[in-house]
Amino acid sequence: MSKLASERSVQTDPQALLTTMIRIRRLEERCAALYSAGAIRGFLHLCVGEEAVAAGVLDALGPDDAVVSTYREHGHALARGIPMAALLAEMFGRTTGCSHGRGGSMHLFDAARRFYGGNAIVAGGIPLATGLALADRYRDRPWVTACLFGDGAVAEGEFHESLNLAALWRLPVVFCCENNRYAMGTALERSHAETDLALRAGSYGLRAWAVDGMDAVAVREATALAVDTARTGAGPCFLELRTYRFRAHSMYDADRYRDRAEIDEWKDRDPIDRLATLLTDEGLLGAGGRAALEAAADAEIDEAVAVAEAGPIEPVEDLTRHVTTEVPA
Amino acid sequence: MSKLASERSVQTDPQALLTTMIRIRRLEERCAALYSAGAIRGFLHLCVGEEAVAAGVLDALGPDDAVVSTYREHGHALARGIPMAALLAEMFGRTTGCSHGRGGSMHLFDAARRFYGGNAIVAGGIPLATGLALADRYRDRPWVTACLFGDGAVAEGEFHESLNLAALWRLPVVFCCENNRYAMGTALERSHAETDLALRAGSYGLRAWAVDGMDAVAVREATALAVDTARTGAGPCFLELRTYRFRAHSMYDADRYRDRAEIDEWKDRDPIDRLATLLTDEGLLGAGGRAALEAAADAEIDEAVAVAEAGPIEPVEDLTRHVTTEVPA
Amino acid sequence: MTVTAAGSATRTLTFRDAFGEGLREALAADDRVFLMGEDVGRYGGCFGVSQGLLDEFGPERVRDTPLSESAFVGAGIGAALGGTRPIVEIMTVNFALLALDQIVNTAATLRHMSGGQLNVPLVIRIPTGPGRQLAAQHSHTLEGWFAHVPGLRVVTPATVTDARGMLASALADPDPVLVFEQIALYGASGDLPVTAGPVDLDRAAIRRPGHDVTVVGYGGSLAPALAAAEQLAAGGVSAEVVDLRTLRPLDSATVLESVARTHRLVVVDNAWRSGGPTAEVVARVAEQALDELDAAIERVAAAEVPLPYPRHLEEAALPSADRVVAAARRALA
Amino acid sequence: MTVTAAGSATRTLTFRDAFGEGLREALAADDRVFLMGEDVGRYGGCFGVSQGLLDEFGPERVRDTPLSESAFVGAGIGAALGGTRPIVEIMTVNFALLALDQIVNTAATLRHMSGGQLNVPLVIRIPTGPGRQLAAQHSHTLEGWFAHVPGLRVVTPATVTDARGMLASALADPDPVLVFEQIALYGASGDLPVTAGPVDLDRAAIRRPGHDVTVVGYGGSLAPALAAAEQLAAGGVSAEVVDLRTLRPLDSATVLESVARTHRLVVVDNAWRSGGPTAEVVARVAEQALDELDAAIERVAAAEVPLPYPRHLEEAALPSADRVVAAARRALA
Ligand SMILES: Cc1ncc(C[n+]2csc(CCOP(=O)(O)OP(=O)(O)O)c2C)c(N)n1
Ligand SMILES: Cc1ncc(C[n+]2csc(CCOP(=O)(O)OP(=O)(O)O)c2C)c(N)n1
Ligand SMILES: [Mg+2]
Ligand SMILES: [Mg+2]
Repeated sequence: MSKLASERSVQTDPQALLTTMIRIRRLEERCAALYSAGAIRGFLHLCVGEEAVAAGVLDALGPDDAVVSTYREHGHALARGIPMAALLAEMFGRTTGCSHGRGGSMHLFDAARRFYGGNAIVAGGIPLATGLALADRYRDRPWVTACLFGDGAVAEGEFHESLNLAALWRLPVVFCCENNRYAMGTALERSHAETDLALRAGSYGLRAWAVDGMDAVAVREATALAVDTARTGAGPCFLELRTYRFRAHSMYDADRYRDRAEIDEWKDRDPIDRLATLLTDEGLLGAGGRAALEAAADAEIDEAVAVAEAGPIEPVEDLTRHVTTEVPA
Repeated sequence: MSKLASERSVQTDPQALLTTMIRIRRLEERCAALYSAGAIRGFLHLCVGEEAVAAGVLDALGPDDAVVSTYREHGHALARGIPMAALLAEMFGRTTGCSHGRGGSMHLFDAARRFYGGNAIVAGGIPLATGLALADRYRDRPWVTACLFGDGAVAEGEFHESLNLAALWRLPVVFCCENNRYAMGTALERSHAETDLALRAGSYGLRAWAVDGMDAVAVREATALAVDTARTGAGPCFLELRTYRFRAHSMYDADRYRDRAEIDEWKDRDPIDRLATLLTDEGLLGAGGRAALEAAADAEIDEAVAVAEAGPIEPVEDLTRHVTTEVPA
Repeated sequence: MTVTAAGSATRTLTFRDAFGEGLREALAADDRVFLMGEDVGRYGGCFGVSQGLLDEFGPERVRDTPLSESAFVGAGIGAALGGTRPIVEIMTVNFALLALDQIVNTAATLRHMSGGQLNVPLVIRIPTGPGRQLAAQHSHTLEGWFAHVPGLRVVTPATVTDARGMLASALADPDPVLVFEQIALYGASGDLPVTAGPVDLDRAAIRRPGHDVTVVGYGGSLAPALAAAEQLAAGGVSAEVVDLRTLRPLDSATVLESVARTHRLVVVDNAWRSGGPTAEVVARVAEQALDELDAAIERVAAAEVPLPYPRHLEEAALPSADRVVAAARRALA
Repeated sequence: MTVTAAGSATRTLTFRDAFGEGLREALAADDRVFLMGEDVGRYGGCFGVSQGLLDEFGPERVRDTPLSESAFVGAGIGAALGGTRPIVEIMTVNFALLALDQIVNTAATLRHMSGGQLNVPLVIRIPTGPGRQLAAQHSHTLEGWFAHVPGLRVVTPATVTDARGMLASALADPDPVLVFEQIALYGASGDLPVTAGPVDLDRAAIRRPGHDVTVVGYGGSLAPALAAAEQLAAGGVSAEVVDLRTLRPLDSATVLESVARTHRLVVVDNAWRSGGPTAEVVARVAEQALDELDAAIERVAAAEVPLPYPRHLEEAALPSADRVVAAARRALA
């Protein structure tokens, strides 16, 4: 549970977390509109409701730390500092996109920011993150890799193999399970015999605990602790971040498998409302403060959309580029 | 630990277990000789030292229960009741072999005895066993599937996926992990971050416990309990059967990765010596009793070798048979 | 329902509904049959194919699985051995890579390894194919890999009649059958004769007779082949279009007979050009009918690039009617 | 060391030692290089290739992994992204099926999906092939599957010089390279020029010049091709033997040039006949050099059966020099 401002660790800046969450929320809502308008195509997975995870986890990382994510990664990418225009240009398929337009919504990359995607294979990024951490360990670099994935991914064999490997070799990875209780239309308890995922992960002999994933401050602080643990060589950690997605799995999903009441219950715990209220109560957010942040986000988005739309598409002649490295002759 | 005769459950017949173990041991030793003589080819994995597992697990099953095994399955196959001649003929590549000579040592099958192989992919049989149990559950049959695999298999993704599935659906499988502390040359603690495999398995929400795998009676009784549990609908169980292989991984292995002292220590716990001593102490095995059993096994093997050697090889014209079902015209 | 000029009654339905009806019929006909896979139940199937089946047949017969492709495919194999008739859905071929070990090392080999004692009457449905801007990890066409493996049957319905009928035929097969469903076709419609039933899984089909050039397609490449034939006809060229239907066992006889009539061959494939399943078609013709050919064989296949996200690049990477027409014209030049 | 008539110094060594020396040299040359896989360390490698390396380079650089093909291959990809140069060994190709998702959906696509920002300098060594009576699950030849995938390079050393030199060349490649090592060749020996170094990974090689018929092999099928050429020579037929060496990118130009000289083509393949990598070779010739052919193309490949255990059946299932000779004679008839 979130602490009062006075008790929070010095590095945690709740205003910054709120700003990030609002930017994510507004961007996601705009993406939905752009998808309906046909400007974004393919699959589009939004993280509305889960912003505290993106804001909290990413804020706890340093610039040299690495991030591995999934197809539901807009929030992670934005919180990592990738400019909105580069994200939107990617979703529009422009060469100015953060993946040169080749990847689309599910494949956001930014090598300079050590943001390693954007993986559309459930659990597919977990071995990759383990390997990035292995390289850091091998090269004796004090860096940590944060690996984000969903509750559904925990059922995959790659999860199991990777956690064992990371724990066995004491690699500096923080496994961040964004448990939104559903894998597409399949509820947690219809996917997992043991639904306490932290307990499961703990059986690999690593530190694992559950966190309120609707509380950005709590996520931030738990991640900071996990990152510290991993960075100091004490091995990987696993965080079960308990959250919920307010929208459907993808824009393609009619969302027939959840109760309205369940959704409403979770919406009452909206991470943005919650942190805004807390900050207001503590006198750290004035009247109109939230509206101002939202307006700023909207302005940023408007401009980013315009910039992204102006980006060029790649000429068809370049179709087979980016397959293997072009070695200069 | 093994109990005194008076305390053992009524079904357990220690003399029968001893007989089975001796038959397995002698057969395995003969296989080694036949391999050196070139009569058996391909890979040959022997279970010398692990006979208590084969004898104990298989003895606890009924005739309608199913068995799924690995490439180290001679003992399981023999304990299941497949005649020695059919096993040897298979290793000689004769059509009278239990797999028509197509499979060899790693692929012993017997459909009538519900012995489903003989799988040379580590962990590859675990999903299969889960499915056999699913069929029994689906068809409302009171049958159980015993799935045998090694400690190395526990690191594979298929282990994890299958245990979760079996536990989630409460399928009647008994997962029997034959923990001989090595996966080829890799010791348990260099494969697994958490070496308490029963603890690991327990995290799937199924009953799991460790058993002294050098004690045939203990294995038999633990398996009986697990089979009962599974049969009555209480879901799968996991047994970690702690044992050791006295010989190399395969006939191809120079066995350079283990200490002589470690091997000797385990040999002191030889499951056959141990049960024979216990039975002698209890007055259930007379002087010369063990030698008689060994002689009987040797006689059985001699005859089986002769029968197997007389079996025909398959004509080359039949090369592409057994690929798809031959539908009578 | 409509009655055509020839008097045969047909009705129009989508591929989605055709596959769905096939499933419903299979579940109704045999209580050993059950369906399992990710989101086949409550969600109604990732692409809506199994919508309604959970309500109709209950959770024992329409089973949602965890995200565990290897385990549930392997469980399907075991359940088939155990006397049931499972239909396993792998959500898309892209995820089938996670289950390949079970398919290749277990399903395809059990009969042989056991010397003919066992058989695996398992049907695996695998939605497949590109065309929806799903980019590099979600657009594979890998049917050819499975077609390489003895012990498997690989079918690729490309008409509504096959979509409706192939499942029943697949279930009647005592050995494992993989049914590849084109994702891009689910929403398309076609005419189904009201008398349609199970279909022959052993033979390719001539979808359009012709005499100047043979155009071979299957699954997702049949549509551009047929569209090209239409365009060619407008230009006075008569193209014969062969739908392979089953990639393993491959009915090359039908292709060879067609080439013996037309002496020209164009093959069309959504798979990457090098090593795609149509390489095998070309190879068989080169082995068995070289003398029949009056022109170099033409292949129209996917470009050698993981599929890119933007529509214009995805389209450029894939076979189109125009590219097939151009290839046919080269063969006829 | 011996000095041949021509004066060039060579030494004789086994493929096992050639691969092992390549590893030792790679580890010594660049401290970013490490080796990981099942039993590569303490055990010395399943086939003894990495014997001694653990002692020499220590457990950080020679890493035994748990039985987790998907995770450690994926970890290799991640480690390559992280600035190291991992050499991952998958014990045999039969188990590579468990890692295919990582290889196809991650290693092969990362560069493309990231729009060229990332590259994956990963080398994967995969022992492969039949011939040791290891039966249906342990005798696969699946190089062709990997050769189908854009973004991967697939090399198949079939001579001691390539076995010795290909690893260095593979490590110099900025993209993922799969090195397929023939298990059946490990114990065989060959001559290595003492001056041998890294080898060209872009070109096929003519292993024996000739003018009557072109015989194409690679990896495990080069030996029967060469043996057949020897037999044919005794009968007055001059066969040119081409070793493909690299299956992707495939150097079909060398094959086409040879066919332009000989006008006859026999391809030899340990893979199952339908859809094996030589189907692609045949297809390219049929597309690009039909006019050069004076006879039907012949394929000598594995029978369409999971490999059987008994020696006589395994032998019957695989290409042999005799079968290649017979095919060449048919082409020349
Ligand atoms: C290996 C694999 N199987 C299936 C899919 C299809 N799929 C995409 S997302 C998804 C649900 C994943 O759920 P979870 O891991 O909880 O993540 P969430 O979508 O809830 O963020 C599924 C089944 C996939 N992409 N990859
Ligand atoms: C998936 C897979 N990877 C690797 C191998 C090679 N291999 C065969 S047995 C073995 C060791 C397995 O150890 P364990 O599961 O403990 O069984 P044990 O041999 O000790 O009985 C290995 C690595 C294999 N057969 N399958
Ligand atoms: Mg989820
Ligand atoms: Mg073991």
